[in-house]
Amino acid sequence: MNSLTMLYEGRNLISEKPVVVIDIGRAYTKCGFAGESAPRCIIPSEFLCKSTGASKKVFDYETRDQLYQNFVEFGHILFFKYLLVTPKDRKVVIVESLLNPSLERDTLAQVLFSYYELSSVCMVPSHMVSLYTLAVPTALVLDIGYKEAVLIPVVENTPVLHAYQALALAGEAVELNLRKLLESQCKEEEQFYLKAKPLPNSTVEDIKVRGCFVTKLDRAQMIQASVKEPSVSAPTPPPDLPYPLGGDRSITIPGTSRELAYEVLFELDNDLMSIATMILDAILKCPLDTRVSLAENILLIGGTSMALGLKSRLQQELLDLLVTPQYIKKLALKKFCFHNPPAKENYVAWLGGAIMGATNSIVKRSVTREDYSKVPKIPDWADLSFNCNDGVKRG
Amino acid sequence: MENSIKIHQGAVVCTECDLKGDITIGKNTVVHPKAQIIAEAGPIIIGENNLIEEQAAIVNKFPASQESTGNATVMIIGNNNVFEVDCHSEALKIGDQNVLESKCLVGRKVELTNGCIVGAHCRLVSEECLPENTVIYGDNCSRRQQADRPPPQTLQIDFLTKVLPNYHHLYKPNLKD
Amino acid sequence: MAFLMYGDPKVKYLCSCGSMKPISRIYFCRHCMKIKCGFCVSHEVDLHYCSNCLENLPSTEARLKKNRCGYCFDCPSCQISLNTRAVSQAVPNPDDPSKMLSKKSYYLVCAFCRWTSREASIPDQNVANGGWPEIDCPNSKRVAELVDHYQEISLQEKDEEERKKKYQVRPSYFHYAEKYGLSAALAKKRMGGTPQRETRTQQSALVPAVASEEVEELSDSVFIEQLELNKVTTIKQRLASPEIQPTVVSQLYPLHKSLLVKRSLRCRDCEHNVSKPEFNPSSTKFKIQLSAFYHVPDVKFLTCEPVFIGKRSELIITVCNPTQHQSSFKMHPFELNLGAKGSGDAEESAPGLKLCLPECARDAQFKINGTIKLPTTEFQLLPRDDTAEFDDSNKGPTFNDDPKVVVWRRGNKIALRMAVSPDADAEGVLSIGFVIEYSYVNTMTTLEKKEPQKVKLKTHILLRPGPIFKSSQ
Amino acid sequence: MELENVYYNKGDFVETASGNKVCRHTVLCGSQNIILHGKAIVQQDAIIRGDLANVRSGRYCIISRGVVLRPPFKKFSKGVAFFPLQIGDHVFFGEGSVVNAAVIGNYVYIGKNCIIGRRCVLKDCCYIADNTVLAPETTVPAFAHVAGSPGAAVAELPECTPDLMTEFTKSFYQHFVPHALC
Repeated sequence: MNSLTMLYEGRNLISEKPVVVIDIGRAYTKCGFAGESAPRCIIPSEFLCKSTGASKKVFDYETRDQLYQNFVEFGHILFFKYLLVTPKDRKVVIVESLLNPSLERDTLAQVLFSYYELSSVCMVPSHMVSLYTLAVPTALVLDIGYKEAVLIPVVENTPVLHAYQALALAGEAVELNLRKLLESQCKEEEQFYLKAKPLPNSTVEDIKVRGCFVTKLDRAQMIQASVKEPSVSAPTPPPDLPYPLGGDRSITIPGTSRELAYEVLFELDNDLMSIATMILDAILKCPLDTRVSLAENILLIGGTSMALGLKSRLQQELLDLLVTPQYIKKLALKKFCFHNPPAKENYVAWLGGAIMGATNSIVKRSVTREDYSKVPKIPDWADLSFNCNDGVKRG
Repeated sequence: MENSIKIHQGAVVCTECDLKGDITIGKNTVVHPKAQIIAEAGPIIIGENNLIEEQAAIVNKFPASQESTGNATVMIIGNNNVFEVDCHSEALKIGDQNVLESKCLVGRKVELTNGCIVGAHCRLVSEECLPENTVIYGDNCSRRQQADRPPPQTLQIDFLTKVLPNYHHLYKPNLKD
Repeated sequence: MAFLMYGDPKVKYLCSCGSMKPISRIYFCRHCMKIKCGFCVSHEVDLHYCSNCLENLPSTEARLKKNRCGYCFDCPSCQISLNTRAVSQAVPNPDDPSKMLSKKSYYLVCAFCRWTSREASIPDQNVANGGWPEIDCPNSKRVAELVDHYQEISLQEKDEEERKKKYQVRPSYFHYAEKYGLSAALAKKRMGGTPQRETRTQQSALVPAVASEEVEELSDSVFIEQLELNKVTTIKQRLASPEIQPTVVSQLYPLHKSLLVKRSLRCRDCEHNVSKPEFNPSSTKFKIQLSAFYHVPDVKFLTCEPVFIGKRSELIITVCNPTQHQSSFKMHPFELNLGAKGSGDAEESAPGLKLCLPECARDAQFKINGTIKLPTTEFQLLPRDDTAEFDDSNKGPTFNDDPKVVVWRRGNKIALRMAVSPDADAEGVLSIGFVIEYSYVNTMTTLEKKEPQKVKLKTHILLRPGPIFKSSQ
Repeated sequence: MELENVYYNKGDFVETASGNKVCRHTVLCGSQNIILHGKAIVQQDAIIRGDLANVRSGRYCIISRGVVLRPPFKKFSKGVAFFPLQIGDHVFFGEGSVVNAAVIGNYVYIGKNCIIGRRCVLKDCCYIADNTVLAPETTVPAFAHVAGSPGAAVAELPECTPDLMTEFTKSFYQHFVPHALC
């Protein structure tokens, strides 16, 4: 904590109870206080289930009651283990995806108001609020999280909802792909072992994070070509990685698996969709006069976008796709520029919420407990354009 | 099996421990009561300044596949190693300045070089040679490389050498330098 | 042995919210005379303390220090407390360079994974506690600027709205001026802009972020160099310091230890505390603590014969009076509509209708799959007597108990024999229940009631004696 | 759950005037330095290293099979020493645990196969789950439930823990009885 931070953040602290900012992701939850430059914690969105003794994911539910329980249990962890504040009569900002099922947001609101007795809840859409970290009015926001990649262009602080793109191309898809690669590319006896005893998810995640990277476009193309035509030789794969599995044995992660794990995000599958086409397709759906500024204001958020080499690969892919028949006539773009928000990608949306939460505008945008007791509803995205318009207009 | 226990001058070996087979214990090594050193599949040679605590087991035994038929394999343990309470080691080669923490298990196919630490409760039975200064710790046997080796326990050994004879019967050293 | 802290899985009490809990985890609110549990009471942070040095911090200080201890650190590698280790070095004496002085210096070391502050290239310190260099959050300045910028905007908006409102409500500006006196500022405001606003606009000369075409290329070295797994941080290590998220082990930096809290618990119906800790974090005493363990008869499972369908088995339970007053109890059959009642509460509490609602029945989806033959008589229980341990005389009143029902009595405890039998279609674990009606002396004095009140209370208890076997072969 | 009787062979145990029941098949080194304050049970194969430094335990301490109580070692700038190991009342040590602590408070439960590192301080009312490894010099605060390797607090204990532990250790002592004569 340097003195400057203390000074700035101190101001917010002294004035009143700091606003709590929570972004519950599918894999990781970011939570902290408004006005601060980073969340207090980034923790797995899971809790220890008392009846089974195993850890349970927050979004692992069948009925609304179960989800309610999950949110209550997880809330205890957030408030009493990390934030260390009494939730009662506190304001909270919830950063959520626009595509969040209403069952989930309603249940969360119910837990926050009736169980935790918060004084007000402000639900902000993650894509919109991420722009608070940049102070620009227009950007193309692509959130590559765990379950899916969601893209929403924001033009003059208004989300262009009809241009949204969502694909299940995110962390989970990479892990599944990595699992498949390991089961087919490892040494034979290791393949046998992996099939008999599948690696726990945490191990696959660890291999992904520590051992894998997003390769360059030219190499990826060479590899693809070599698969189709045996005459083309594939580039020399990166070195293999010996990886100990506990103390019992170790496996060797083949270099090819390390290189190809993330390819699932870029491969044009049957629908010809990848995270790069998502961007171009979204731009195509936006008004002509906004296209250049969107292409020159790309903001990547979400944990998976932190993968080594992802940004540069995405840029290469975009430029490469521009000259394909699919886009060459439709898009007259020359360059793609990426933003560097003052945060790590995995908490950009949280930071947006934290900046917004430190201003007076949350008072206006929040639902108070009184409101909620009269109408037990949180405005849904039908009202969203209205919601957003007056909040951030002058950004 | 004939017992042949060779103890160098300066070693402190309590009689209340379990020694079987052909064992050589080096200078200034301390063996606490209730420690086990079993040389079943071949001799065990333990170097200098080692600390072997109660319930620690150092076992040179035949692999399960070749029940007592294989050739004798010598187990060699270097200097300044610490075997903490209730650890179990079958490693045939242990270098210097390693620490085997409480209740760890080190298999026969593991080789400890120098300065390695096998953490409490860790189970290491794969076939590998740990690089120098490896630390294995925690529930999942996480690994890291440390900058310094664990310091030798010379002072503790000196202290024990003075104190243990007051309370325990000791084997008489039978080897001079 | 987890039953010790988490209660016997075979005996559960029904909380007023519909949860089934072991007796150690429920509370008895003496004002509502109801059973409450951790789920249905309101939790409040009572005090912050450091789990390593056990110092407690006032809440304002805890807030300023971001809920972290100023002196204790966690290992960035394995997240447990770091220890301070001293080393003495010989340094030349400044007065007499021919002599050497011993100088102590300190560094942090993890006793578990052996990480040291030297690995982070942090110089050793001359004092044992504190003085460790702090790591700056690289973005805090920019974030502070952004916060200021948006705060400006929201204030401007607020001003504007208020102005609009004023104009709407009071078309005559002078009406306003009459009330407050027309000042230069207000006059200016009428002209179009407020003086504050002007200065504000100047202040918020925030440079919007500019996206860049240059992005970091993947280094070619990843294709050639052998990756050393031990040098790459794990995701847990990265997320432990959210603002830095180091990717290589050499960037790991000691983390100020997170504080812990002690909570006080409050009944949501009457707002009285059911638990409030003492100020000292290591104290095991409480200012207020109304564990049901001290108020509600403690039913324990003793033995049960194996349970077979179509057969009666003998079940023995013990009932213990934990209070300082003599008590009597009687057992009644389980009210079967209870499960329905639990979920009924949940529906009644449809979202938002009540601000503090009894929560949906949690584990109340239990099923009774057997019958229990309860004794019909009322039993007397002696008060708890802590001196009994030292008293071997074994005197005390005798009770005229039916030996078929009462197996034994010891002090304030009685063992009862009962017959249980599963339903014909039951499977899994036998689950039976009963209601215990007991007399309770409430020593709480209120304005109206000065004398201790003797009342009759009912508590639902669920027993799960064991698995059901199909036939008795 | 009421505890069931645990039977032992009368010949295997020595009962002292203060009610300590100590198995003959244990290793009590430096027994003059070991003080059990009454109603303690020391079961088979336990090792108490009184030779290294004093070991004192309070009333109703239950030391299960194969437990090692070992005063902790500390290196100073000038020399070395083993510290006394101090244990409070109503403490339970589960089978096979290795205890190198400096201080263990009252009402502490230590599960099976735990390792309590050198110079740990366990405050009153804490619960160490089976197979926990506490790193050296760890402090465990009151009412913490610690589990894992390295041991970390996973839950809080109920407020009535002192009474639960008292009841448990007393009841364990009462149910620890010799085999009926036969």
